[in-house]
Amino acid sequence: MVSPILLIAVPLGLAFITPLLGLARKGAPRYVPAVAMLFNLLVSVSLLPDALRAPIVVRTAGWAPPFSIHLVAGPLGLLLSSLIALIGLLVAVYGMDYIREGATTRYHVLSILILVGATGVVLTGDVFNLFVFFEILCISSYALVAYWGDSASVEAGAKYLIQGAIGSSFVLIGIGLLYGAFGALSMADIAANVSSVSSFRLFVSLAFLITGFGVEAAVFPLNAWLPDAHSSAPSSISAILSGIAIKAGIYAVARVVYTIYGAQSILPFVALLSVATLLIGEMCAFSQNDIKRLLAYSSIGQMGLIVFGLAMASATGVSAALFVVISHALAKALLFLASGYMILRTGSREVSSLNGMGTRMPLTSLCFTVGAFSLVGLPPFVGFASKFMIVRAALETADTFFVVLLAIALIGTVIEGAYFLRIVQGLYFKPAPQQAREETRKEPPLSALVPVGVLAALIVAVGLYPGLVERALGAAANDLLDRDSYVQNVMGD
Amino acid sequence: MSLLSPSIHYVGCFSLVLIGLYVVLVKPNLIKVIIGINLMDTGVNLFLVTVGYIQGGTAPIFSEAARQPEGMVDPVPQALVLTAIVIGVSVLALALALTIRVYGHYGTLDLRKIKGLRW
Amino acid sequence: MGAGAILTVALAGAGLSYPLGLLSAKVRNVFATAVSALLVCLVAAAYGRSGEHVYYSGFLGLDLILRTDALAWFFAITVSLVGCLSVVFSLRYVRGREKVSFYYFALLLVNAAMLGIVFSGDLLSFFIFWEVMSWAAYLLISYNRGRALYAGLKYIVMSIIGSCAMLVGLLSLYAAHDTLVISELAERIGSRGTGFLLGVLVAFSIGFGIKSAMVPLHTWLPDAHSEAPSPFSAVLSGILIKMGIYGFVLVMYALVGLKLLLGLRGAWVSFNSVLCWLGAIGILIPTFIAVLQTDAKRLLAWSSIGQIGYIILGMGFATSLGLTGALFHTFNHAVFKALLFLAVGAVEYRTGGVRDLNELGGLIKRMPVTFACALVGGLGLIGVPLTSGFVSKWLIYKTLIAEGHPFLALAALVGTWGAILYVYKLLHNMFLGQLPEKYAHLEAAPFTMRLPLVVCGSIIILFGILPGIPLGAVGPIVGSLGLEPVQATLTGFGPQVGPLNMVSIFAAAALAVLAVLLVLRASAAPRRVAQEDSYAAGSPVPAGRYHHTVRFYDPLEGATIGYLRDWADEFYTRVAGGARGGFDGLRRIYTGDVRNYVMYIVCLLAFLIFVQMVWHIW
Amino acid sequence: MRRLISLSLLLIVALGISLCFSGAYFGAEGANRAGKLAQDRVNFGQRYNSRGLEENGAGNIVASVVVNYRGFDTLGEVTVLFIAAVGLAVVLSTRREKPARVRAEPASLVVFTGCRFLFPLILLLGSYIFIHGHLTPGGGFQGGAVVASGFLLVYLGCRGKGLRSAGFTVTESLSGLAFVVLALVGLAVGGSLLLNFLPKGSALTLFSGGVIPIIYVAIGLKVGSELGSIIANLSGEAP
Amino acid sequence: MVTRIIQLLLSPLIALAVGVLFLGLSRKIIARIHRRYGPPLYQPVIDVIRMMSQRSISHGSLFELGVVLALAGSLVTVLFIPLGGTVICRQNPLAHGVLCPLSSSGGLLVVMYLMLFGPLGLALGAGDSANPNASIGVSRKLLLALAYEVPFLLVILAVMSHYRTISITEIVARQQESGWGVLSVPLSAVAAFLILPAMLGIRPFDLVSAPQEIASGPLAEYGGSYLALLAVQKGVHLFVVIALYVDLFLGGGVNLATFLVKMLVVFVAAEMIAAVLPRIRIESAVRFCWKWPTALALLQMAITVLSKSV
Repeated sequence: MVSPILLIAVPLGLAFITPLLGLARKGAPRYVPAVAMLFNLLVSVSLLPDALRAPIVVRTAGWAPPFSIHLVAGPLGLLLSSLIALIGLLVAVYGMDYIREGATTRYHVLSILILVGATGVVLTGDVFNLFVFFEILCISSYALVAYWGDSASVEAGAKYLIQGAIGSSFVLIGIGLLYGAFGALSMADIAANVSSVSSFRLFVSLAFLITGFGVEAAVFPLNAWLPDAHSSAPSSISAILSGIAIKAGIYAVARVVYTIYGAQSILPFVALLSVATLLIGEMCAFSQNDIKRLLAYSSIGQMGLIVFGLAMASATGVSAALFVVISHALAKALLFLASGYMILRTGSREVSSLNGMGTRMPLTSLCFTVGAFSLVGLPPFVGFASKFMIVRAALETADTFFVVLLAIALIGTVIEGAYFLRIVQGLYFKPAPQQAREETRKEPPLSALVPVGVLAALIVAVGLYPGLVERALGAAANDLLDRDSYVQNVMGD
Repeated sequence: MSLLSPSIHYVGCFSLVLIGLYVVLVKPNLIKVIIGINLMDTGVNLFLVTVGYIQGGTAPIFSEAARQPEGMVDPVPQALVLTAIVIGVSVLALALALTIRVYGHYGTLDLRKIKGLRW
Repeated sequence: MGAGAILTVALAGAGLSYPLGLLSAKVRNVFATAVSALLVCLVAAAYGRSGEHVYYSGFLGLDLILRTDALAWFFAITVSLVGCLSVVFSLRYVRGREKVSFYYFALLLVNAAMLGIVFSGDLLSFFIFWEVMSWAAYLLISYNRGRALYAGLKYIVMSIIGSCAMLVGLLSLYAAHDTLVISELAERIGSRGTGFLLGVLVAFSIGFGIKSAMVPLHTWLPDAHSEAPSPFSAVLSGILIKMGIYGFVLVMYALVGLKLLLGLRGAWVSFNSVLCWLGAIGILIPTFIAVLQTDAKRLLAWSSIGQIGYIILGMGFATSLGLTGALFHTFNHAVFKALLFLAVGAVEYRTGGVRDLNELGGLIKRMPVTFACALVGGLGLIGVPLTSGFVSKWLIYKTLIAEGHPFLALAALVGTWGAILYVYKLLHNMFLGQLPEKYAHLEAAPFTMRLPLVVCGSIIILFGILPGIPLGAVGPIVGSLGLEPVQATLTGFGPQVGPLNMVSIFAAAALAVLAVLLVLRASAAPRRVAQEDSYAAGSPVPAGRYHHTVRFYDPLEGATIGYLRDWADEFYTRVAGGARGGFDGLRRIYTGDVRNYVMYIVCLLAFLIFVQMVWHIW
Repeated sequence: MRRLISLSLLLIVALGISLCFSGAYFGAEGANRAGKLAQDRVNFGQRYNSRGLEENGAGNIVASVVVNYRGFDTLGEVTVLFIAAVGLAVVLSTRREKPARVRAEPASLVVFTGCRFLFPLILLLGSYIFIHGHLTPGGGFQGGAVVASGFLLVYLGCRGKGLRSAGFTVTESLSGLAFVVLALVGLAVGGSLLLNFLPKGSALTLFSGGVIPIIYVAIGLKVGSELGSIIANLSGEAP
Repeated sequence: MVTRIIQLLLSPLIALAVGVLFLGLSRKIIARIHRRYGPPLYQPVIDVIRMMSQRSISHGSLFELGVVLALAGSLVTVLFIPLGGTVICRQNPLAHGVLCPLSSSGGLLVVMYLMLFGPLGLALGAGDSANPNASIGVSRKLLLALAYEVPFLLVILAVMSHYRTISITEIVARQQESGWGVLSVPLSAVAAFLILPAMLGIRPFDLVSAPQEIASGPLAEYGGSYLALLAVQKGVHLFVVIALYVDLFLGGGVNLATFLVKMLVVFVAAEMIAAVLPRIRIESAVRFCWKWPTALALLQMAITVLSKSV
């Protein structure tokens, strides 16, 4: 049986030797991320059935869990790591041809590392280790955001970095307070003893952790970096950032709140924040003219939906949120990837430059449409199923508070529908700009079409057969919510 | 004073954190903001070390002279701080690199003027 | 061979039409026509079989069920019929335009989705098909580019609002009763209080109201119907908005049931009386707005809102007479509104897209069949005796009077007069009078366009004289929804309902016409002269155009224009504009200054700490 | 205005933190250890201090913690540094137009010679530190940093003497790989990543601590070369 | 059966005769009020016969068909209106002595709809002539119809809700039992009388055909036999409207003779008012109709509804 730790170690090793490969053969590094992520995908998926039965706890350095860092490859972790590997694989394939300028070898190294970071975040069972992987994720994304080196991307990178650095300092303070209180760093260990410490102290640490991790999770009001970063990064990286990175952030917050603290009583506040996030995101996206910025704001909106689901603290709510995580990852990655080549061909990020793409890049446009429909929540795409679950969960709480919030959240989805469907109209029913260049009349290369097509196919497939992920979702939600069994699994009896 | 004295370490390191934060919040110069971040980092690192400190404790290193674990301070925060420092350095390096590039593009480090990306 | 097979054929047909179109346009056209015709045949062949089976087990933990009953079949035959006619009409209409394969795909998909809606045995699959219908329709509405884009967007945004409301409604039901299967829900639904039920019904009503263009949720319709390709306007107006009606009937009668429904009342109002009043308002105002339109399709669009008002009015009464009338009118409206849209489409097709009522005229000479059919459709719309529209409207009036609601009846009857006004305007300005020079050599509509017109026209006349045929189909529905079926005979109604014998009216009318014709025959034969000959004595008219069409109802316009505005639309537009401005303002919180961003972060931290310090939330 | 808002926000935060450490929440005698409240629990530090030597054979418990108990963190930490190096190169290498660089005056002979003289010594000191990381204070990171300071010295003192980044690349790749491979060997041998699978040797001698010194050497090399390449990149000599 | 057939033939003939006679009467009354001698009562008959023999022009089949539709529609309407007679048994409207051949079909609602045929047929036919005068006339006609239809519908609804039936024969029967409609729904009767000129198309509401300004409007291009038929149609329409009034408010007639007498009274009253009034504009007509008659009818209806619900 393979160990889940290979999910981190192997890509890491590959990332380390990639520069060497680059020295040896110029073209070699671009295949490495794909290989690494293919490996991860296979391993994660093959481990998933086991993890659904019982979480796989992996010790490092040979010591039993509380005394060394350990990974907890539970249903949630493996589900997310499969998602990461999947999106990562597709983005890696896309990146093969998409990234032609700049320090390509280093791009590929960083693109592996960002995914390793995300994988580590979702798998680790140690709070400081969480921080370390979080930093791997963040720092590599700072660099990747600035990859193009133009003024926008550098500015975005710098701003992102400043906010991220503040966030990580907060996380560190939170961890310090935790360690001070418990003398322990294993999440399970802390979780087992949370009630033994006076709550205000704990709360301060919780506040620091939420705020710190929340920066990456793009929860309002911590999300100001997101539109800048997502829109300025190369489209492949935007796909990862939107599809994965912020999900890792939200995972971290959820782990902290649910597993470590079991702080259900702050969830109403979180729910309020989530709805604010959703509305802000959708409203800002509504009047955006820059397609990537629009997509970025829409990500904020979707994060709001995810956090809303999580804040319900019910099994259905959490599994609905996780479903949104999946559906949003698929759809948003698809949209970023598809728009990447459109932007490349037209040389403009204006929404109006996508006009008439339906005839010029029909397959890409078709996939884009699928993604947009899915985000809006139209059946038979996966977005519908996830939205459905969110609504169902909110109504099943039978709590007026959540029902009211749901109503507000649904307004957000209406706004989302308005702007996405406007773009879709542009794709098919608006004439191309006059000065459209001739080469815009070309589909992207196969390396881009395949990932985009696969994503679209997945969106439809999971939309039609949500059963594909449903079981895993339930188990994952349980993984997050059931603290006792989490502690038990990690600490032994 | 008696109340404060045991916590004096904490007062110190959190002062650093808050000062750093204040610098980030108020100073319009990008370099100063980065300095502020570094101040915060330093404060946080000090805090971590302090957490593991035992009054009058010794370094957790066995040697011919010191063979008993009693009185040694907690080694874990030290390891953590090591990591934290390295991460801080990495962020700092990247921040400086980005600053160079930002300056190259905007010709200024005034954050009030670096507003190419907004709403 | 039941609903499953029919749906499979429909969906597969939609899916295949696109790839086939890439191969060959001809094959695709034949295929699309064949599929839609096959659907009519299948529905007709399987008509009346009832059944229920799970076709997808475990979608998000729910079973999706297909169910066929009298109500479903009635709507299914309407849907497949109008769908088929519009496909046939499309053959020429979209030939040579862009994205034709896409057009057929979307058109067939809309039809398939509507069949799915009516065959759904649970609310989830109902909702899924509903949404598929919505977005496919959105794509088709946008098909004409230009202003159609705005129309399409408006439509889909309102649709999404509606479906959100619906989603909340149906999932509230699920949360309360743990099932979405209609038959199971119907048994359990009473277990929660009436307040809950009312909330659910309101949520559903928003969804259905938007789709069926119930005032004041109708504002998408005039734009969408007028900008969509004409065959699709026929589908939109003929059947798509009827899905809202289907939803109303399903939820109000099949799901909630009569007893509970009538129990939903406060001191002054009850749920269904509100519905009735909305229906009455929906008859009055839109009808008179229609009178003032100059765009043929826009006129018809407003008229659709008005006619929906009749249906809602009839349906809201929860009496067997009213429901029968509403259902029958649903069918009738589908047929005659499809006919009218298709007729306008034919004119549009031949004149190169002209729909402006002030630019047409005299087309009866070039397109006599189209005119004749449009006339029949128009008469049906008015509800002139001997057309099917008369019988359904008669039932609705009868309900209103019998239930003692003369004010509602007034709205309905005045609405009919409005209908006369706009139908005449439509026919007059398009077909009668002077033929403009540029249309002097217009060809008649092609056969594939005339065929659907003639079919619709025949149906209107046939069912107008023998209303027993459709009423025979409506009876079991009403019966299955817990009401006493109306006793209908082949030719009308017996004395229990209030005697109505269409055949005797027909005979009398035929005799009278015959008599008058005989008299005419006996007198001197007329001499055919050109129109100009009598008006301008054969001299050329200086302005070229002397046919009075512009501002045809000028006096009415002068008297009422101030009131006859689309208040709802203006309100929504203003709200949307305000929201847009608000969004733009809100966006400014992302100032671009990173220090502010850090400030936000610290704010959250401080907020959390503050809250804990003050309220001790944890 | 900005100052006021900032100050008030920070005041709230400060208040929160101070409440958290004040006696009311802390207990009078536990002031010297924040973890006092968790006293009844087996404490990490105590356990490592008491068992670390026998378990890992390394005299420096911190080294033991860094490389073994929390070695996984260290792997991540090395990665972060690696990212910093690579990311820095990414950020700086995509420069479209090179700003006109003021050609620095070469250093004086004294400085030049002094630097050349010190450079190998510094490298030696650094190597010493990371080789003896398991015995004395310091370790891979510290040693690596010292090594890098040698490069910095060369950059500062020996202007014009270019730093070859290819060498750094090879070194950092290989040492990073070595770390990962060593970790994976542990997995292969004992079913656990970073397992200290080598014999522990006799305590407090150079050849003790199993894989700890080896890993520390790899870390030292990696950190040294990464910081070196960062310096190289920042100095503008990178490709 | 035989009675049915006789009735079927009889009532249109009565309508034809009385209608045409009323046309003559109308001219005579106006002439007398104007202190003129006026044409003889049978003048319209002569006109019709004369015109029938003239050759007309035509613009197309709809031009002709419109006329047919108008006249046939009006004639059919007559079949639904009871023209006097006593109700023998209220429960079975078929077994009575009322002269109403098609009382078994639809009642008042059908009548209202059938009354559409006249204007509609005329409008369609006239519309086909492309003559702007005709179009304007039609436009006026339809608007006027709309104008008077609002109070008229209110009146009818008030009557129908008062008697809780839509069958005219039943309404008549109820009146014969319990007093005329004029007494039970007085305001409606007044309102109906106010719009009677509009319904009849006589002054001050003769703006549809207004010979002086729009050359007889819809009739502008009609001549010969068509004009003759239209004249007849006008007469029949006159008959229908007044007969309806008598049926709704004056309790119908015990037999045909009383019925006709009542009709005559109503008609003469309406004509006398019309004769002294000038023609008004269409806007004024609409405004008038929607003001007083509507208000009265509404009031009556409110009273009726309230009294019924109490």
